[in-house]
Amino acid sequence: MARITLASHLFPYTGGVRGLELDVANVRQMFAALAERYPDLQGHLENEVAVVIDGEVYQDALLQTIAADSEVILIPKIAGG
Amino acid sequence: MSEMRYEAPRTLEAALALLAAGNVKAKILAGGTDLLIQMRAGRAEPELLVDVKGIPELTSISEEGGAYRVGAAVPCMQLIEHPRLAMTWPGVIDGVKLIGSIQVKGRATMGGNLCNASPAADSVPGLIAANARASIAGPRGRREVAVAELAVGPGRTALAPEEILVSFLLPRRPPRSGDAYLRFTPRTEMDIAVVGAAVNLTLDAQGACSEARVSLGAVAERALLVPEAAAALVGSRVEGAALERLAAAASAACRPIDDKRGTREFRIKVAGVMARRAAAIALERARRAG
Amino acid sequence: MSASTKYEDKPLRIVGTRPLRPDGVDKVTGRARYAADYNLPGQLIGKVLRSPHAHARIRSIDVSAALALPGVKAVVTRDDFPDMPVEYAAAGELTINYRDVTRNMMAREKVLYDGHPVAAVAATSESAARAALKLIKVDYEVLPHVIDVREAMQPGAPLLHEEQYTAGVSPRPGQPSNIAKRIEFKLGDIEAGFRAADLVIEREFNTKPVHQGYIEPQACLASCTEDGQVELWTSTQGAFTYREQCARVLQMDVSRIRVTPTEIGGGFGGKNNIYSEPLAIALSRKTHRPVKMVMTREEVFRATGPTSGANIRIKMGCTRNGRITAAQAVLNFQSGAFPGSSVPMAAMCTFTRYDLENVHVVGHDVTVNRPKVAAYRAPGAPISVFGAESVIDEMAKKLGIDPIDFRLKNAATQGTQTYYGPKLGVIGYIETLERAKAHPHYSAPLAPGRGRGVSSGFWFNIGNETCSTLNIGEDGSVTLLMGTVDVAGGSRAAMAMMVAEELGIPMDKVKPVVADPSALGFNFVTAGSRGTFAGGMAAVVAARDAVEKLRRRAAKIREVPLEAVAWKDGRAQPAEGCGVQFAPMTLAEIAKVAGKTGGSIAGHAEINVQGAGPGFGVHIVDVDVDRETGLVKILRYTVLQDVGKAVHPAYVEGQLQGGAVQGIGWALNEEYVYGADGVLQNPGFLDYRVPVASDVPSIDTVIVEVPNPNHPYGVRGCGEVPIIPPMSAIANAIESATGVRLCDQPMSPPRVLQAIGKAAGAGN
Amino acid sequence: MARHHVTATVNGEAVEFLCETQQTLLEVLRDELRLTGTKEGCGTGDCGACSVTVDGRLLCSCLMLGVEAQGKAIRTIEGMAGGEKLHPLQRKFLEHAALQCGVCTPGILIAARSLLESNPDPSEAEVRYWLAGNLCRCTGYQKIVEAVLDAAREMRGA
Repeated sequence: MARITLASHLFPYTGGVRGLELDVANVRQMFAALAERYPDLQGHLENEVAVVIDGEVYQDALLQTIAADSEVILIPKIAGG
Repeated sequence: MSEMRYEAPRTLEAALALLAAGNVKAKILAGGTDLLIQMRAGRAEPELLVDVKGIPELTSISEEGGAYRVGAAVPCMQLIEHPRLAMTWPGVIDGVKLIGSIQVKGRATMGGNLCNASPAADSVPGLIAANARASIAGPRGRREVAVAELAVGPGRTALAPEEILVSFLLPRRPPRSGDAYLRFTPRTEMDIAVVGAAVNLTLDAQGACSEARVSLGAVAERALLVPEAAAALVGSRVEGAALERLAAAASAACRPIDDKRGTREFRIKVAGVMARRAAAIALERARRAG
Repeated sequence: MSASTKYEDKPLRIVGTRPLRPDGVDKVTGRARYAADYNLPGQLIGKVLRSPHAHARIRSIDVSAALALPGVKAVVTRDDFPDMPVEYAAAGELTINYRDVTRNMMAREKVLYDGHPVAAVAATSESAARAALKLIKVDYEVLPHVIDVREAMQPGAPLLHEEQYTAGVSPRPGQPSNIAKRIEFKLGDIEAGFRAADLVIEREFNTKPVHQGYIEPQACLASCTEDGQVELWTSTQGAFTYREQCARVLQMDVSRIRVTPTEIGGGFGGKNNIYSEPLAIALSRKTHRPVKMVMTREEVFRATGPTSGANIRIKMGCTRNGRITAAQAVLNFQSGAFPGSSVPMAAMCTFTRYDLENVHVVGHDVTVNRPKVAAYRAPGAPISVFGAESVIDEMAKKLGIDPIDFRLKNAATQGTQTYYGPKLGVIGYIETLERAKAHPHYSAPLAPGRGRGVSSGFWFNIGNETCSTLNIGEDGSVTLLMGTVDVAGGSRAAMAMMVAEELGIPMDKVKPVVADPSALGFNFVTAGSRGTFAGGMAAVVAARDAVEKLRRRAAKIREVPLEAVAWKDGRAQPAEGCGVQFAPMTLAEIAKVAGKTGGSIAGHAEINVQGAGPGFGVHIVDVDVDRETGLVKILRYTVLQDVGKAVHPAYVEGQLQGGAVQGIGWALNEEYVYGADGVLQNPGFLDYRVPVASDVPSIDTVIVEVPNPNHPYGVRGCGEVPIIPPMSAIANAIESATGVRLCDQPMSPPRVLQAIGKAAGAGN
Repeated sequence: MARHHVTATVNGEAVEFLCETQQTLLEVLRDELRLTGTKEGCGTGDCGACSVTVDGRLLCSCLMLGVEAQGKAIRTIEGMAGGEKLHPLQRKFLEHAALQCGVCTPGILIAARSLLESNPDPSEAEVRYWLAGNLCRCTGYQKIVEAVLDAAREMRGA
């Protein structure tokens, strides 16, 4: 099970839940599992978050592998000027 | 859309005739650096432009027994480059140098600066402090007016619509005279004066101030002549307490507004500072002119 | 050929040198064509009617008189564009919402700011178009407006969006609010952190919106045929995102819009989003004539950009030894007329430079009656860092600790846990601080009355979707098609250099071309300092793909196994120790016979670049403060920054210098000034005071190179960090000179004079 | 609409054009003569991107009417390079990386040439003040100033 941590800006959509363990193989599966568990999160995943997997930041990488022992953190998506 | 006419008369008479011709909304075009912006923004919609740059009297500089007759449409860069004008009237040229960029000064004129009647016009306090007189031509002939009396309020002058500002007379200077103009702007260049101060003074043989004129810009609806500030200098050595009295009198004369360029409080305070600093420069110049 | 794009430390021929930029001669001779330089036969001129009100309901729009004017060919209003539902998409800064995009380009129910488009006309001349605007009758019901962010947050403030409920709070609020969103980041226990502190400092800061100030106003030319094919020439940082946005708001297929990104006259984040483009297309669709729309400078100020103004509160605690125990921030950011400010990024950047245990940052995204904000170079970070680095300076001074030492005591390094999520990878903050401390500027004597300040900044840098194609010409010269617009930093040069390095050929054999979106797969906007990092990554991947194909072709031609062919020094040659001999083939030799040996050769990259390396910068500034006028003069300025690797050091220096001077302008004089009527007072370069050449000294630069392990040449990106530290560095320098701390930007003469006066008064 | 018939020279070549009274010289250069190297950044004389010389005088072409150009000698960026050779200022701008987006560059080059024609050996401060009418938002001015000083050195033969 990968350990998923939500950045605090997402807590309101999970009823305050900050982290959980999920059995998912990639980012897309993780988004689906999260959205199923917390419907309010739905609109805030694909376009609003970047995903940190084992320390590396990924943006728009739905098929990026998540290993069984991965540490995953959801953070706001980053852009710039 | 009404059509805009353009005329470039070669004589003053022809220009006056165009202005006298009737009911058209006419504008005099000299450097155009204010007028073209106003036209573009729709704030000026003239039906006739009278370009006066082809009229010799408006575009020449001549010396008349120590005095200078300066055409109202001489571009600033030409005034700056004049070999003697800046030596005699450095304070007037200080102001001219601060009108916009080199590019703008390539076109802009003192006549336009005065007739546009911005309270912040940079060349006007220097002219007022110099006691310059403006020569005006109209349908009923010529008249001469002190520059201080020409600008009436923001965008308004004492010129009649059919009159043309022809030239400025910068009087002959007594020995030991110096003048200076300083302005405050947040940037070094390319700004409109938040406050401007011109000081023109003459020293007696002992180095005391025998005559002075002080003018402030951007602190009222028009550039002000401030006799109280000048009085603070006369009889003094333009030092210490006299400079403080000058600063206080300058600040006291201000009646500015709060706007995007500066607050009322700031303008009042800094007007005194600018007057004091301009006086110090004028003093230095007067001593050198010894 | 390694498939890895990880950093390799290897000898370099071209990367790191200073060749001339490929776009240079065009730019010094006037040939370079910017958007307003394009013209088509029969083109019409388009002009926009803009709201004179800050906030009003549109009761009706009557365009009949305008349409009747000779020369006027078409008018468009809200009725010509479909309404769009809430739908999010990525754009330069944050996600955009198409419901808002379609309302920002043309007001629907209400106008929400002075300058908001209400109608657009196309006419045969500029004067006819202007005259037509005056004939459009708009019936407005003027509504109360709100400009200030704190006022907008109050209950009972005029509401911009009646259906906007603050997101990010639970339970969902019962009342609508101008606060569009609340975000929060937490690490550790903030209260415990303050309890552990020997010194706690709390201060409030206010900043005004500032504009990107690119010298080229937005301009575009659109041509739509009778069968709905569109060509669009426009000044943009992202031809693909412009195409996508235009297609969405006009309900067209992206493939039917061909966008040519013209030479761009500056963007800095301000050209990430569409403004007039869909209006020009709609007008051309009505008239089937090309329509050219060029904004005036006044329109640029009233209706594009700027970045947020903000009200922020920073509270920090540290031990007497200078170790930070707690860092707290509340950031209230104006987003303009529609939600979506840079507050999330500002929140993440506020304290990320430091290794902290206890952090709490709350941000609010607040709608006000101003133009919708756009990204501006490290969006948001300069604002929150102004506060944080000012408080850090104050802590260091109170404790008598050197400000660089104070930062070193707390500096983030590899493995530091950030409060927004990831642990930091290989970074060069400590190296940069140490270089700053050792710099002669830092120890130079300072004349009495003058002040010195330091500050530092962090920016993430980004990768994202990037595609590139490398075509090998029949003579062996190479064309690189890049989809990341060269926003002027010199990325065409940098990419040509990396490609030449990869292929082993001279740089002048590589011609970089910014391609239109029909030539390549999707490219995200050039933003987030991604041009040379991500675009460069795609160029390298495409070059390596081409090399692989060149090897295969050489093996085929020479009839040797693929493994026997190595690519070295621009040639296919026998691999070391492979035991096979053959005559080497240069790239040109392969190219010459390519057509007859299987077809021409091209390399491709269609990737989503990950692995951006954060950048850190440290600035040192000396100032003189005129105590009688409040005028601050910048005497000396030094920028030090870890850029990973400077592909072209001169262009990196240009980024560091340009960013610093924009930051100086922001610090000292730039601001949007609104009247009580909600109308912008200074929409021009005369009264919106960007620095001129005589306002600034030489900007000294020190390039620090701690390679990004995730880029083949170690590139991090460098464009954004340099605008972050100036505001706080200058505030710290003013404090050092006068003992007075400025917490309001701009630190313009009236403010500085007032602060000095107040301090003197308090001292009496 | 009655239009003015104007004859002038641009970069030494005789030109004639028709213009309305309110058309600026900048509009004439760009829209009538298709010389788009001269740029509009503000239209109010505040940015210098439209700098040209008229009878040797540096000015903003947005602040002069086309009709005023009658009989005048206008020089624009298109005439700066002589035949195959770049002007030393153009070359130094390339060598010093003194340009980024390049939209201010034509105006700055014209202004810098005008400076060196009147003052072949300017100080750094003189360069900065002379160029104060030309805004550049990309470079922070430093490399521009360096390039102008270096070009001046070369042109003096120093």
